[in-house]
Amino acid sequence: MSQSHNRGLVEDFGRWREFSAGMWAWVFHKFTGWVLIGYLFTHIAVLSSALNGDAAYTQTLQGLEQLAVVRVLEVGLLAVAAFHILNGIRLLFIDLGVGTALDTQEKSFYASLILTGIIVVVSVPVFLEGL
Amino acid sequence: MSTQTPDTDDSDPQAERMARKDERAAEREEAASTPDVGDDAITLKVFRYDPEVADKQEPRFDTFHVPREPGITVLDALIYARDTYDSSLTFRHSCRQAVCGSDALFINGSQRLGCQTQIADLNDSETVRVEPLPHREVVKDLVVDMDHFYDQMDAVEPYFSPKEDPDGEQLQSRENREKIKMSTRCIWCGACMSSCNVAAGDNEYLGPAAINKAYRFYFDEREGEDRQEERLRIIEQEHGVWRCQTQFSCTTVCPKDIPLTEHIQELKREAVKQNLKFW
Amino acid sequence: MAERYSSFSSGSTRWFLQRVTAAFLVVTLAFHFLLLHFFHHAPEITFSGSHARYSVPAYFVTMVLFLAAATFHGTNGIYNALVNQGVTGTPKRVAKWVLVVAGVLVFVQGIRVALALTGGA
Amino acid sequence: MYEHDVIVVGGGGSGLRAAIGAHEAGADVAIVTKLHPVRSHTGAAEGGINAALREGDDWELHAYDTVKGGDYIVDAPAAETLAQDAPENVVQLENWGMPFSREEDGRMSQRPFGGLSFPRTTYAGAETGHHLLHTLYEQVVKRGITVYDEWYVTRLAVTDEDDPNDRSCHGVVAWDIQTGEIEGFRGRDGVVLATGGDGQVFDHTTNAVANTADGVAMAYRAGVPIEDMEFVQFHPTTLPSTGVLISEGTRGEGGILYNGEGERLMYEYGYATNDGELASRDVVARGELTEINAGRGVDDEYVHLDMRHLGEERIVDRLENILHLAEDFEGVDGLENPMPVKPGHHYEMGGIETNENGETCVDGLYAVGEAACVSVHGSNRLGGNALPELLVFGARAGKHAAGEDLGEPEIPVGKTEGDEGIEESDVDFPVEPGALAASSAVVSGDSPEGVVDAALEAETERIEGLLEKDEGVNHADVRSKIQKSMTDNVNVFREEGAIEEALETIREAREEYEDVSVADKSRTFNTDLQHTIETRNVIDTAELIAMGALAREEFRGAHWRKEYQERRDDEWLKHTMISWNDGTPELWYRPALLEGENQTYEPKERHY
Ligand SMILES: Cc1cc2nc3c(=O)[nH]c(=O)nc-3n(C[C@H](O)[C@H](O)[C@H](O)COP(=O)(O)OP(=O)(O)OC[C@H]3O[C@@H](n4cnc5c(N)ncnc54)[C@H](O)[C@@H]3O)c2cc1C
Ligand code: HEM
Ligand code: SF4
Ligand code: F3S
Ligand code: FES
Repeated sequence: MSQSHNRGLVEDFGRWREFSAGMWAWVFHKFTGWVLIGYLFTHIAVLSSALNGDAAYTQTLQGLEQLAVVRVLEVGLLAVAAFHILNGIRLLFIDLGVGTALDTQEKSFYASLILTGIIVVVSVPVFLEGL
Repeated sequence: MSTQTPDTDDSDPQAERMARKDERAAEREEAASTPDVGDDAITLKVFRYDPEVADKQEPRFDTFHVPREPGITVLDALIYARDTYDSSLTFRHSCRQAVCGSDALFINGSQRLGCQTQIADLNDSETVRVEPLPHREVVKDLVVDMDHFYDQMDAVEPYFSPKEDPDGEQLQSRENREKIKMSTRCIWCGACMSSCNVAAGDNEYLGPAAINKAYRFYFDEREGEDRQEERLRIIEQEHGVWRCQTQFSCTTVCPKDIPLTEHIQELKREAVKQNLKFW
Repeated sequence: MAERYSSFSSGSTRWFLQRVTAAFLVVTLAFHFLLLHFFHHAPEITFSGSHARYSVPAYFVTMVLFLAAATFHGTNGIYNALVNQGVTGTPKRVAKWVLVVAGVLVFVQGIRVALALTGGA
Repeated sequence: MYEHDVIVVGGGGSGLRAAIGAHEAGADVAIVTKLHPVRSHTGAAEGGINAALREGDDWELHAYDTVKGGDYIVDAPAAETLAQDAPENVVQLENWGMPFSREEDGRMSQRPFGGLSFPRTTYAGAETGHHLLHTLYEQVVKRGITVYDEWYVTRLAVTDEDDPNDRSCHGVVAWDIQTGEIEGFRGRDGVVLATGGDGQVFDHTTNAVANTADGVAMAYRAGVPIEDMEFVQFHPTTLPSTGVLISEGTRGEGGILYNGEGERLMYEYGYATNDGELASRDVVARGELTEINAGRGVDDEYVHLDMRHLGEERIVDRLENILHLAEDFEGVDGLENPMPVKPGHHYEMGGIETNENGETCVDGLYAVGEAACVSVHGSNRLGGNALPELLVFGARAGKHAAGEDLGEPEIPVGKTEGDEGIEESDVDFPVEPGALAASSAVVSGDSPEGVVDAALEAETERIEGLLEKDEGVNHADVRSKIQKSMTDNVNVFREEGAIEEALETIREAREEYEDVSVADKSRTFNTDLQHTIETRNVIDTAELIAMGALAREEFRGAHWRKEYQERRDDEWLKHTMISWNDGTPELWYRPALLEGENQTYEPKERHY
């Protein structure tokens, strides 16, 4: 079939509107996973200031915490982590064969979304405190 | 046998009924043909491509107007468009009853069988957008190359093969048949494969249909345990079950309602269980 | 297509470990967040505070395991994502070793940080 | 040119079984099929497979039911072979892993079916055909049999001796639908036609769009006699809007038919007194249509089939597929409401004349399945008898083609002047049937390869011709004209004038077809071209049916004639045969063989 036509990635457009819950869960889980591993690397890098002595460590951390962007990013990180955890738990159950029915898995995905939302909203004051 | 005679007197009830029927059909036809784009016509947007026809080499969408009949399916609409407007409109179809698996298409953004999809049931039943299955090469119009799908099916040794030839009728418990029942319903339509993003990315991934086929034999108690191990070996290869990310797209689109994700997950657990045993 | 594999390259081990680490991470990550954002507040973190915590052996061990689990889970997750995207052959081998090396580096660096936090002051 | 020992045309149940049979007998076999095998219409069969498997049943009862059901123009040797070989073939399927429904004790389930004296219909839910087709295809994959899928066979490579009995078949010409390439296929030991039914002759059918009787028409034009085509089965329970079948299993399990007035019609109006809904299909179909015609139908169109009283559990267990079909294709929930049903074209009892080994009169040419007529169904097929036919005669033909000795056949094939019982028909047709000008699809060649090459050349010319022609008639118009006329005139109830009208319409269609053109000029996946070629086959097949129907002046089985309200055994215990005869069809008769192994099947009145 040398003559056949490959639509490449274009064919995915127009599809996202029809994504099923499981698809969204997959997209979000992927995204959050990458953010988390990215953060892990950054985090260790930042903490490495400890190797330069205690003052450097304390300064670096507190200095960063002074910045509003960092605080906001931290809220984002919380959101990401919360979703990854909750959806991760959902996936673990699915791996165990619990809640694999189509409608159950949809509901559990929505539940993890909503819970993530609640956790984030509730935590915002804590994170932004003292700015 | 005389009871088999319908009223044989001069009036011909069959002819009369036929006449009434023709009248009704004519009325419907009339209603449909007055302004072609009548309020109630369905707008069908169809993907067109043909490597040999100059103005189709660059894919495009053609629009057809199809009269809305009660219960009209996407396949009916395509047939109407082909037979009325453009006989070169090309798509696979055969059984019209969701058993041959020929007409899995991408309809309004989702994989569906044309013959099983009533236009009235679509979210947007005014405009129906029909494309060939995504993530497959297009041969022409709505026809895609299915070879890769068939190759993946072949890869799981999709045939019953007990260690020894059975001697006469084998017994199978009702529970066991029930267990594999859903998995045996696959009609090889390819909708699941097309909907799975992992399969789209990883060409070697066996894909939900093939894994489901493996499931069908793995759990068939008639095959025997030795075979189970060999089957496990096939599906737990790197591009086997592990690639599944539980997207559930396959399960969502399967026209035969096969719980594909569940089947794949069950096999993952089987594989882990087996390997834990060896440790 | 159905390439035969030796049981060493079985995906089942990595798949299983991904789940095991995930289960472990649920606890540790939640603990980590609660401790350092809600119980102690992040802006108030100081070296001495960290030092105090790391001096508790159980905490130290937990954090090292947390790091190990997260590193494996994260790098393995990325590797899977790449394979799922159809990366094969040399790029795949390269990705694998880059991830292994990156993972080891992060882990070693993390241990050094932890040791610094434990000893130090 | 592709070469194999045995070429099987068609990947449905019969073709797959034939290929496996030939492979078992050691041949290098290839399947050439216009649909991928798993897309074949065998997959639509719902009800089950008849086989005398159990205590209390035996093959003789099965054979007897078959002959009686066929209203006595069944050839006894064929019916007996069917009944004898069916059990081992069904067990064979089971051994190949087919997921049959099971009894409590783990054995295969069987259920009652219309016209059977014992519940011997072995089934797998209400999707028996699907499982059968897939199981057979799995075995084909296992054996590594070559499959050329989406290759359309357009012609047989048959030699051109004057007497069809002297001709031989060396292969076929096929065209790769995906690329448009035309190729010759040589079958060194034989060609097996397994091309399935002819539903596209009618407009309301349970058959697939691909069921265009290609094999029948190709064999016909190559000189093979076509048998008993007027016997077309109309199934009593098809969904009114699409023709989708509601399996006889529904009635087998206890489903009841009601007319528009809520009466249990089969009893109320005496269409069948003993068996009610489970009377033979022709009886039930006529009963329904009589009700509808008498104004006692629903919406002048259909009657109701009710299974609600069976209870959800039993329905889901045994007829789940029916629930889906009624829901998807008619929007009716079978658990809540009765389902609308009406008679629709279902099955062609007739076909290419063969003997018990699947051989036709042309050397090396075999036919099996619905395309063939070994004559086990006579004038009316019993439900559940087609699937065992595919298996039994498919396997036999495959093995025979591969050179296995199956003994002397008892059924004669081909028209041999002066043979016992053969007689000419003297029926007058209103118009000349057959080709407009002398034509015949045979070729000469000095070697088998030469014959295939000559056929390839002739066919290439025909196809190029179709593609080159610029303006003309669209095949779809011709086809729908045939379908409408056949449905109006040669349906469940037939009368002389109407059949004649159909023949006239067919003649007109033939003339229009002369001017047919293919709008799509592309070589890639040209379904326009495919359907155009198929339409010619539909025309020939429609004519075969109408000719046989006009000539047969009696009421037998599925063939009802207004002018002749009874079975006329003294004159009509014979098979209708039509030979192409270079475009001027000849209609003749061959007596039915009622002499069985241990008994003679004496025609008795059929009542249910
Ligand atoms: C809805 C339905 C339900 C039924 N239920 C039952 C039942 O319960 N029990 C029972 O016994 N019978 C049943 N039957 C009848 C039985 O299923 C069919 O008679 C039988 O399956 C026909 O099989 P086949 O192999 O002859 O043809 P098919 O399965 O139709 O196969 C024909 C094959 O030939 C190929 N072909 C055709 N033309 C060409 C060409 N020109 N070139 C190349 N290839 C070609 C096609 O691709 C296809 O693969 C049912 C039939 C229908 C329609
Ligand atoms: C806290 C509890 C966590 C749980 C329950 C969890 C669960 C999971 C699970 C089950 C997967 C596998 C998804 C699949 O293969 O289908 C996964 C993937 C992943 N996880 Fe986690 N995880 C957790 C924490 C983390 C952390 C801390 C990181 C970062 C270091 C991380 C990074 C990733 C990455 C990168 C992936 C791969 C994503 C992809 O497929 O692209 N996870 N997680
Ligand atoms: S599993 Fe479902 S979607 Fe996939 S091929 Fe089979 S029937 Fe189609
Ligand atoms: S869509 Fe793909 S990721 Fe798994 S659940 Fe289905 S195979
Ligand atoms: S036409 Fe056969 S599945 Fe739709």
